[in-house]
Amino acid sequence: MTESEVHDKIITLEEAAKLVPDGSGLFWGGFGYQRAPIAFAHELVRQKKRDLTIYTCGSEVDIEIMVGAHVAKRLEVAFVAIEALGLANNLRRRVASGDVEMEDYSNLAMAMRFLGGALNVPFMPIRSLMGTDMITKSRYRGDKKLKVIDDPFGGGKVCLVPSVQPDFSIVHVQRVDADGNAQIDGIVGEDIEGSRCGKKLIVLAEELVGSEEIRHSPDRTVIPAMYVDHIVVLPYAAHPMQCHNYYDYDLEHLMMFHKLTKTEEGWEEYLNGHILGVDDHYGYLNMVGWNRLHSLRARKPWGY
Amino acid sequence: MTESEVHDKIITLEEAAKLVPDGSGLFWGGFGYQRAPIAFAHELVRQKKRDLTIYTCGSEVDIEIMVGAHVAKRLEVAFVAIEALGLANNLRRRVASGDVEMEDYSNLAMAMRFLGGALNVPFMPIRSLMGTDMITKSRYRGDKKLKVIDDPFGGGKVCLVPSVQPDFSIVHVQRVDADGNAQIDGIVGEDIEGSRCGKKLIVLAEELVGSEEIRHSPDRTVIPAMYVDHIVVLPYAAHPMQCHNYYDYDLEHLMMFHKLTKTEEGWEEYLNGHILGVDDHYGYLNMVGWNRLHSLRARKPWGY
Amino acid sequence: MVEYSKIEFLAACASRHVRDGENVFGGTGLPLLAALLAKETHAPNANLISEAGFIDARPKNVPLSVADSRYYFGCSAAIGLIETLGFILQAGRIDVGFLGAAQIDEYGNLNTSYIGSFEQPKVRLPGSGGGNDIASSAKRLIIMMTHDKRKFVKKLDYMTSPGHLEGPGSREKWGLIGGGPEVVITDMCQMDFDPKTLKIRLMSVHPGYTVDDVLENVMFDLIVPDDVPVTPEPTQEQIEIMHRLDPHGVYLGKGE
Amino acid sequence: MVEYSKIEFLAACASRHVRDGENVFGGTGLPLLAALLAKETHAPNANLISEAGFIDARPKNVPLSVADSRYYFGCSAAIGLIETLGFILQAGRIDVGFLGAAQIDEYGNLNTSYIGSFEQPKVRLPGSGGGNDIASSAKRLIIMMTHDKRKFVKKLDYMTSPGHLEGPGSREKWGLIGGGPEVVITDMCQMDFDPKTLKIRLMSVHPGYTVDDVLENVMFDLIVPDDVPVTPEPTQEQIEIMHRLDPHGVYLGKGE
Repeated sequence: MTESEVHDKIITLEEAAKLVPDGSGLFWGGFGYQRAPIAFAHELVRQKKRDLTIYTCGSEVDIEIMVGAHVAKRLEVAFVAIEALGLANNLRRRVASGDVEMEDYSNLAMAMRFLGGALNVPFMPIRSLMGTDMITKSRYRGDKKLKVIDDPFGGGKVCLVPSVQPDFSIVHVQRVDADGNAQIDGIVGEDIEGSRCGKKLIVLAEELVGSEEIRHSPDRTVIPAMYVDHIVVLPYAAHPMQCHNYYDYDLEHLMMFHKLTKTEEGWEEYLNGHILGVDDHYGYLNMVGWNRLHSLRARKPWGY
Repeated sequence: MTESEVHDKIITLEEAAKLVPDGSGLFWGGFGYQRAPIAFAHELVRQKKRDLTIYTCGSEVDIEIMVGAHVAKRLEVAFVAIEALGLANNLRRRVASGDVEMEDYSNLAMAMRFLGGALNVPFMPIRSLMGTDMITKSRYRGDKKLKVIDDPFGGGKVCLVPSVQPDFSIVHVQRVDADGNAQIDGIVGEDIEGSRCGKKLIVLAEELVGSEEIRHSPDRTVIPAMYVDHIVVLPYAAHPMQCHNYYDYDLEHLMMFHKLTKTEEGWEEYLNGHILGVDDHYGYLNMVGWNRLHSLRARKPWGY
Repeated sequence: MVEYSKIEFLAACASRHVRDGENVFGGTGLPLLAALLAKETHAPNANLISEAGFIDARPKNVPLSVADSRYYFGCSAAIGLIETLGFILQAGRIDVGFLGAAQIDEYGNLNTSYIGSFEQPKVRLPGSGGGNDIASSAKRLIIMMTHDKRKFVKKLDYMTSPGHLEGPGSREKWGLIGGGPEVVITDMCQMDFDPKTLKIRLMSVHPGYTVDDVLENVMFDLIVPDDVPVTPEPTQEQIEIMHRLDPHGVYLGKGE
Repeated sequence: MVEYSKIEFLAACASRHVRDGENVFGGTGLPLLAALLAKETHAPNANLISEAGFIDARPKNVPLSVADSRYYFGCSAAIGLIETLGFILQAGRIDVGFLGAAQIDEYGNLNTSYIGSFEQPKVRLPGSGGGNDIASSAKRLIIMMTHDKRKFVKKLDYMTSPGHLEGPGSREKWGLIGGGPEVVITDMCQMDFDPKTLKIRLMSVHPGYTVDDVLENVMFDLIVPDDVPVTPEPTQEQIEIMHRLDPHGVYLGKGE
């Protein structure tokens, strides 16, 4: 690739979201409060995407936003709630109404499905799920949800979970160079496997750094450029969640969000104010306010 | 554990090798010229161990030493040679005479066998080996070498390789703290999976560092203490191979080694001189000479 | 006499089930507080692990999320889910895991997924997360629940995580490597499991409650031994340590 | 006229098969030199990968081992085998891999394991290493061998790595995701594969050799097209770059 082709990897959030057709399947990065690609969820909502399937282990505010705004139709996940605060209210309403269908797995099962997808093999064996309704009940995958087999080497029962190779992987990282080499600080959750399992990978990064910075510590690169199709550079892309070494979560905002989602009206207020009511991610950040954002900045040596 | 119990993890090379009974199976760390646990191979020879089975992807001088000295009887490996120099002469003679039995896999197959062992599942699926004699011919595992099955999810043929959980894992790292938290610089080869698949893990480290050093950069810890049963701290434990950021390989010594192994007499000269002719690892280093060892020290920023 | 809140009581009670040197899945909330309290008292070498990837964590501030950066500072390794749930948990290296649930049955099987029928769920709960994995593979399971009669059911609406399944031999049949639930701690009592039948059994009642209080608040047949002791109260030291660990009352509550 | 050694000729010849922007498994020895030469000339954006874990390597000194620290300095990522052989290769992301062999048959199948019978091997060779994986999953395979009649056999003593197996359809039958061998480069000629039969075919002969020389030095039926060109010679620029890359003659040889 020439220098200009390399730089073509860097696109805007709007351009990135436009690449995702209705009906796509997305691996969704981040885990719990850490590195959630909230800005990408917002933009999918602004562009009125429909019928997406989301694959992840555990996500929280981002899933609430995507099911609340009717962007995500199906979820293959292990966990959705707002940890420490309570149930995922939007999801609860959307599941009760039948608007959203969920296929239930455990965290290990989903992580192994991404590992299998990254390795390009059809399934992965696990020792979880067995004996429970996770085996016997399926929402829509039917007999493609999983298989319990007898180990052909004679080791008893084992559960095979099908690999996932979704249309896109969406992953949020701390820093990236213009080629796409990405480094993550702190835990990786399931993002190593998840970033490699999608047919296209879009990386959201807090910071663009020089190639020398990456190549100075190549054993810290967790996503080599060769996997990366598109790069979006954005500050505070995970707000109100956290990004290790960059900023802490915004507990006040989170509590406000969770409280509003308790009713459909409250959720619509948040949706129309914070997501549809702004032009873009910077509009959202302006609304949150830079004083507040700066107050969340991580301090050394704690990283939060 | 109390402070004294923690420190009990640190033992001598002699004590570590004594833990390995004849007939044991060992995951053998390092890859190619990098971080080969040569000092451990030497001590197994000095203690006249017999009938070991070695599991690794690709090893070189260490395998030559262990098959040459009749310590290793079986190998489940992908590659043995001295890269850039030529065939593994000792192995060639031992295989021709029937003294050593090899069960052949590819690098990916072995790495996946270690991954399966680390995950405590009975097998892992791969797309390699198929169509070749790697599938049809087995030296001693028979129908436990691997299985070709039809993917139960309908994706065609897939090869299942059996997981390995050997009695010991032997891994060489750059630095470790007294608890056993180990960090590796540069490539890890198959040592992440290999260090987790053995029933007991013995870590050889070039350097003992304070716990604060490790806990200052926990996302660089590749082997957490909870996996580590014993620690051996030794300088130049990989000589004549290399240890990234610590020392380069000793090409002159390697060439001498490879040349001597061309005949059984030459090999015995090396064995009796460099391994059996010294009391311990420091005896070997004295024989190699500290001038030479110091000249191999890695320089920044190259790491070799 | 020591004064304590209900939450302090539960955390202290749970912390006694953590033994020194054990590998503990901490999670967040009360279990985390219990594990941290154990580390500060009788189990200084407990190895606190968060499924998000933190190993041997020693958080200075209580984390709100299993992935919270508060877990990072001072930990010995920060990796990911394949590490914690695969290499560590599934390989049988976790001694004790904590779980909560919306429903539990008499074999300690847990529902954290749906209230109502699977086909037409009334309430979608958080789901398994790592819960099914922990229940399948941890050596011991400590279950913490608020005591509400509707949660202690004869039949789960959905079985998310395995307890003792259908009793003796059924975990083995499925090859589950963990030992299953050991104790259930509620705000009324502690329950364990009868070794022969693997059915739930009253272990102790908390100060202020009676055996009858408990029996009125479960919908299954609870085994009641002849002798049901009173659960020990927290010590002043435990209370003080908890408040040092959670100075802002994130879990302990501000007013208590 | 450009002066060149046999090794320089082969490296230059092989380098022409690497295209710009491709993901290349470099290995060591001649293939590595060829890949580095390609990067310095027509393929500056080739992504050089070593199966040990180095990605986008730009070594200042030529490595002796696939795990050599010389691969580290300047690379963009240093990981491990599951990454390179699993996530990258098995997922179909490698465009071109280089392999050598002790024996090759007319479908490009390779032996790097045993000479003699499997039951009573005369010579133990290095084995597969990553060879079988690369031959199974790389999009294209470039095979480099010294030309010795005993190596170009009708039947392999042992098939380590798949070429086109038994011809059309047989790679598909086993679900191999790679395209199989594209070219075989020896010190006498280049060979490719007839698209219909997938049998080996003469492509060009090196300066100084004839078609008959080649035919006398293979033990199988080699397809010979009507027109067999002479393999292009290296340029002066290529020679100079090679000597800059390998100033100590590690691969080029000291005297040449």
